[in-house]
Amino acid sequence: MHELAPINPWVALAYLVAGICFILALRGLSSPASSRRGNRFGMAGMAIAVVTTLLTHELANPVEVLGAIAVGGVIGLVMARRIAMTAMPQLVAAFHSLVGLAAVAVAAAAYLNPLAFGIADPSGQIFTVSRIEMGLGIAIGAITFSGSVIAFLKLNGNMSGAPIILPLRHLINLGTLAAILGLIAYFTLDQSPWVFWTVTALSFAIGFLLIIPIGGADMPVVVSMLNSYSGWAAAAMGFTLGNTAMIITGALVGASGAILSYIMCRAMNRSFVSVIAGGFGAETSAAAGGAKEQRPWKPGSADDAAFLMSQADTVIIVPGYGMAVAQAQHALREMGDLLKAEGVTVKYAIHPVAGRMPGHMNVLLAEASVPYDEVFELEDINNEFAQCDVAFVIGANDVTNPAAKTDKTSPIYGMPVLDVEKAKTVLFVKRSMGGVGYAGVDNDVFYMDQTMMLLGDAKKMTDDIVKALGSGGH
Amino acid sequence: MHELAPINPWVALAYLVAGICFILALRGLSSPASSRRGNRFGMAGMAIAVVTTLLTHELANPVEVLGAIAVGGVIGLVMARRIAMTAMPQLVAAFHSLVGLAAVAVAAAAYLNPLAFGIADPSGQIFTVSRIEMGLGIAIGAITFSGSVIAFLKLNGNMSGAPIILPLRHLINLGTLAAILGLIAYFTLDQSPWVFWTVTALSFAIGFLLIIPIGGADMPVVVSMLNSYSGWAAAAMGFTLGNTAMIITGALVGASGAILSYIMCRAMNRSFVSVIAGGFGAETSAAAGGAKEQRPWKPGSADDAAFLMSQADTVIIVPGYGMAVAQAQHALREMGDLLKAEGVTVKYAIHPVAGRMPGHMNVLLAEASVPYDEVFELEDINNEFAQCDVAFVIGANDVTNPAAKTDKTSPIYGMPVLDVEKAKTVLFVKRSMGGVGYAGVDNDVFYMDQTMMLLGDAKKMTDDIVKALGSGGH
Amino acid sequence: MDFIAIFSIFVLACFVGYFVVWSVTPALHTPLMSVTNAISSVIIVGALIASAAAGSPVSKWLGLAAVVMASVNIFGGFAVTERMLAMYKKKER
Amino acid sequence: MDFIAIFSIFVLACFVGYFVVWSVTPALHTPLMSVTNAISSVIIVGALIASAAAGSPVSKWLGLAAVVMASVNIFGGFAVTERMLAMYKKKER
Ligand SMILES: NC(=O)c1ccc[n+]([C@@H]2O[C@H](COP(=O)([O-])OP(=O)(O)OC[C@H]3O[C@@H](n4cnc5c(N)ncnc54)[C@H](OP(=O)(O)O)[C@@H]3O)[C@@H](O)[C@H]2O)c1
Ligand SMILES: NC(=O)c1ccc[n+]([C@@H]2O[C@H](COP(=O)([O-])OP(=O)(O)OC[C@H]3O[C@@H](n4cnc5c(N)ncnc54)[C@H](OP(=O)(O)O)[C@@H]3O)[C@@H](O)[C@H]2O)c1
Repeated sequence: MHELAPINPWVALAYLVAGICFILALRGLSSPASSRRGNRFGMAGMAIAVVTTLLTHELANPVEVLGAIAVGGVIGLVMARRIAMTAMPQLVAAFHSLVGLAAVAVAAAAYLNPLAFGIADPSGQIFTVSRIEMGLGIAIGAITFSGSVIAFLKLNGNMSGAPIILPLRHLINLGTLAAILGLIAYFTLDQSPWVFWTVTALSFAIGFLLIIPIGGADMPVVVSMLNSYSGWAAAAMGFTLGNTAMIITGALVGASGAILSYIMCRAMNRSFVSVIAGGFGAETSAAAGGAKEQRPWKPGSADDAAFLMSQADTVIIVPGYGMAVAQAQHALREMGDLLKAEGVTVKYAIHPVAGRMPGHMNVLLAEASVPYDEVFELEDINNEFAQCDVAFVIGANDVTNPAAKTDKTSPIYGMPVLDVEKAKTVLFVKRSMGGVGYAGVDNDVFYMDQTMMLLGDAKKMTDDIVKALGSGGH
Repeated sequence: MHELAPINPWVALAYLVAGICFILALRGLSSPASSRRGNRFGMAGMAIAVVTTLLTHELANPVEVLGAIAVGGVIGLVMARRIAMTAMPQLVAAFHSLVGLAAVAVAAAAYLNPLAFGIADPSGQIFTVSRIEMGLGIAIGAITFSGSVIAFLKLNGNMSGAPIILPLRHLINLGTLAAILGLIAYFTLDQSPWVFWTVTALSFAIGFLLIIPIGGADMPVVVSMLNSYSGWAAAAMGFTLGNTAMIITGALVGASGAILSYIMCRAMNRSFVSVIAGGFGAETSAAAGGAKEQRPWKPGSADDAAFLMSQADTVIIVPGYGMAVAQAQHALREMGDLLKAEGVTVKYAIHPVAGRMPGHMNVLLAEASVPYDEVFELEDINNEFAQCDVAFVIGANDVTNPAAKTDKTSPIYGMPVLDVEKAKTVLFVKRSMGGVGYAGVDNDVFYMDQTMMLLGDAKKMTDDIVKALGSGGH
Repeated sequence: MDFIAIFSIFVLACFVGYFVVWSVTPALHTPLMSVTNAISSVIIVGALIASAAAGSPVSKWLGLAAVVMASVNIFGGFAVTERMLAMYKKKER
Repeated sequence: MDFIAIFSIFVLACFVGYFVVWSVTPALHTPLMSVTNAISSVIIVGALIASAAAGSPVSKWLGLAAVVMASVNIFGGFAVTERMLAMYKKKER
């Protein structure tokens, strides 16, 4: 085991401080009140890390480096300003692909010029530990890149969300993975270029292969998993450079992605392995469209809904993926304001995996200026449905499906759900009686006596309800 | 800044594993179900640390060393077996004094034989960093020792709990502290024995001086603070030895003590500084005994209490310091069992600082085999008092005092309290109408219409109620 | 720093990551994703080292490309997080 | 390990300590006090080094005394914690 070149302690201290800033950045997210301060800590940490690096390495050409930062910065700021909140899943996937590619570029640069990174002896022989770290770094980076590109294309609709299933894919994938690990092991003995570049190429390939068979709806879990990977890639580079900031960041990001994946899988009651094995979403259309749809159900209009809700004491609004698709959050807020003006108590109930991304509904409601103290999590509001007059379900389906509580054969059995069926009246906004949600299962609540189906686009329906409420025509 | 001698990586790894075991030990305490596994992790970690040290240092005389471990182990085991649960605060204080003294002995040994610790150059000049660490280690250790001895004597009743207030004490203390810090700084320039031993002597003295003016009732905060100190002393030695296990432990113990002190101070609504400044408990007797005691109150007997409770649907039991003093927990459990046998719902409500130690009531109830799922924390049960028939308050006072909610001039204003006054009937077990609790303030609940005072020793009164319930004479 | 020190730091950082992420409120999970994205661009440190170094021009250009990509993430990630967080408001009264 | 590495480990350990202690349920705060007491006796490592070393007899005896004291804590602390924890039981049904 080699000793790395002793590092100037002040520099190491600066990187440690940067790492602590990143910890505080995530810590700040424990409540909305402290979150912005947290984000500032994150920025400060990044500034410390960058400035420390710039000051301690003689820049061959400062203009180029600062120019590169400026170019990237402008692109990033423009993207951040332009992006619609509903497109956040795509944006995150796109950003991850860049982190992955950057990691690949850095690992390749380190391979080509190891002396600049202090990871080789003067003859250019790279240290054994560094070879492993570098190999892992480039492999994880490449997988992150190509996986995120596919995730982006599927989420953005540039590529069909349907899982693309190759024959023998598990065999091919396992073989490729084994080849990558084998070559990284061999790389410790032989640092020839062909080993390094083969690892890189295979890793790009496995990223594509792994993600292509996963259905579009499962992409959020994948994005989170890739987020985790990008963290481990940063940590691997941190080991190479003996850099505390990178190691701490890697561990934070790695943990964050892993925990979010876990939360999503648990709330969907699916195992992580089954998500990654792929194929989900292929059978769904078959599962839907059954005998059940023949059962009677009660249609309703925007006027009916406006009347019912304005007469209610308490209305609980349950938003879901459909609200995001239709961008109905602003109209919804308006509806809530009008109801509150008539003395109705309005609350929002958020299921942990409503939408397609953790916290998806919260950020959209926040965008529409719904105060966060009117927005409740499942555990905090679930026993209030029994007392409420109207549950207004908009674009949500799976997260309200009582089959999860009763039907052991249901694919969502065991996932916690919002008990909307206990409300005196349930209003359900969706476009059709078919075309059910993510899990592709029908929902008994549609056919209950106290349920009124408001068929139509979520945005349009809400606008109509707002009009009906505003005209006071009830 | 010197480089420490490079450590065998496997040894360093073993110490890291020991440190991780300690983290898992505390993590296990997040629920009673996992707590015993946690404690096993703690034991494993300690075994790893000890065995690693024994294997990597040639023992001059193994018999002596193993004998010393055996002697200490037997004493420890006997103490652990014999001690009454109500004497835990004293035991913890006694144990802390030993940790402090051990730290002093180790620091002194390191000073006398620095080469054995690898902290000096061959000429015997101790490294500068090590001098600071060693100075801090011996100072913190000595303060921990002498402070804990006083805390033990006060808690164990070998010394009056009354604060002993010296004139000019703040001046003397600050002067001594400044002298200690100044001498540690000077120690980096001159490693003569007089500097080292003067630091030691002054630190022993300041430990006594700091704790003597603090009243017996405030001792728990002090014990917790000294716990924190013993952690920092271990961490300082960890720096000296470059030992991860000691550093991790130091940080864990340091954080634990600090957080527990914080929790206690917050729940008492007092600042940490005011506790440490001392003098609390001197004025209390004056504050008590006022005009209020003249107000009418309703006395009751064990039979009355038995009758009332056996007729109730729900009884909430609120234990406090008096239950611990009287060792009434077993009788209380029996009473609860008899009531449950008659179909009464029995729950226990625990205030975070009921008793004289964090978690004091929980451990006593657990000792009496009360299942932990019948024991509720303040936030979880406080809104149930309004629906309950009888609140049975036994040896508690401050934690039920509604003045904390309403009376801005009360010394306990702002501390969260249990809303016993909302119960249909309140039964209050204590020995006298005077002799109020820790904070020395009277309690309006004594004089309310629905309150019945059961004056007498908690154990005796509960036994009588048990008899009355058992005889069915109601 | 020797390997075992770095490894110890890594292990402890994993514990910190585990605890700190569980302490994030579910309502802020979307900003969590974007801010972790931003901070994972600390890989820019490696990119800067590569772009600063003389010697291998390929390595330098790879470094510069990585600097651009990481900067997109840093500025984009923090800015979009800031934009999101600014939207979370308490009831005004 | 150099000083800065140790310092980094210490800082991260403080974060871990902060989080892990807050995650302890209040019902177990008394066992928390006794178990932290037990683990703080890891100072026995220093005591063993002192008692093992040849050279200074005073130092050796100080070390042996410290070994005795730390052992009291270790065995006593873990045993009393175990005794307490064994008392925490769920309702039997
Ligand atoms: N949040 C996450 O992190 C995450 C991650 C991965 C997976 N998931 C999964 O996603 C699901 C989320 O549940 P969910 O209840 O929010 O959604 P869902 O079950 O997918 O249901 C969405 C509903 O919205 C309706 N809809 C779609 N577009 C609409 C429009 N423009 N106007 C009106 N309605 C529209 C759909 O019916 P029509 O087609 O008839 O309109 C559908 O019933 C869960 O199964 C969860 O496990 C979530
Ligand atoms: N738990 C902690 O960590 C901690 C730490 C530091 C300080 N404290 C403080 O301690 C107080 C704890 O509140 P608390 O309500 O538990 O106790 P308390 O307010 O001190 O009251 C104890 C009551 O028990 C009665 N009592 C004493 N011996 C008795 C016996 N043998 N039989 C029956 N009754 C007896 C006393 O009245 P008689 O004399 O009339 O019998 C007194 O009213 C709080 O003020 C808290 O801030 C707690």
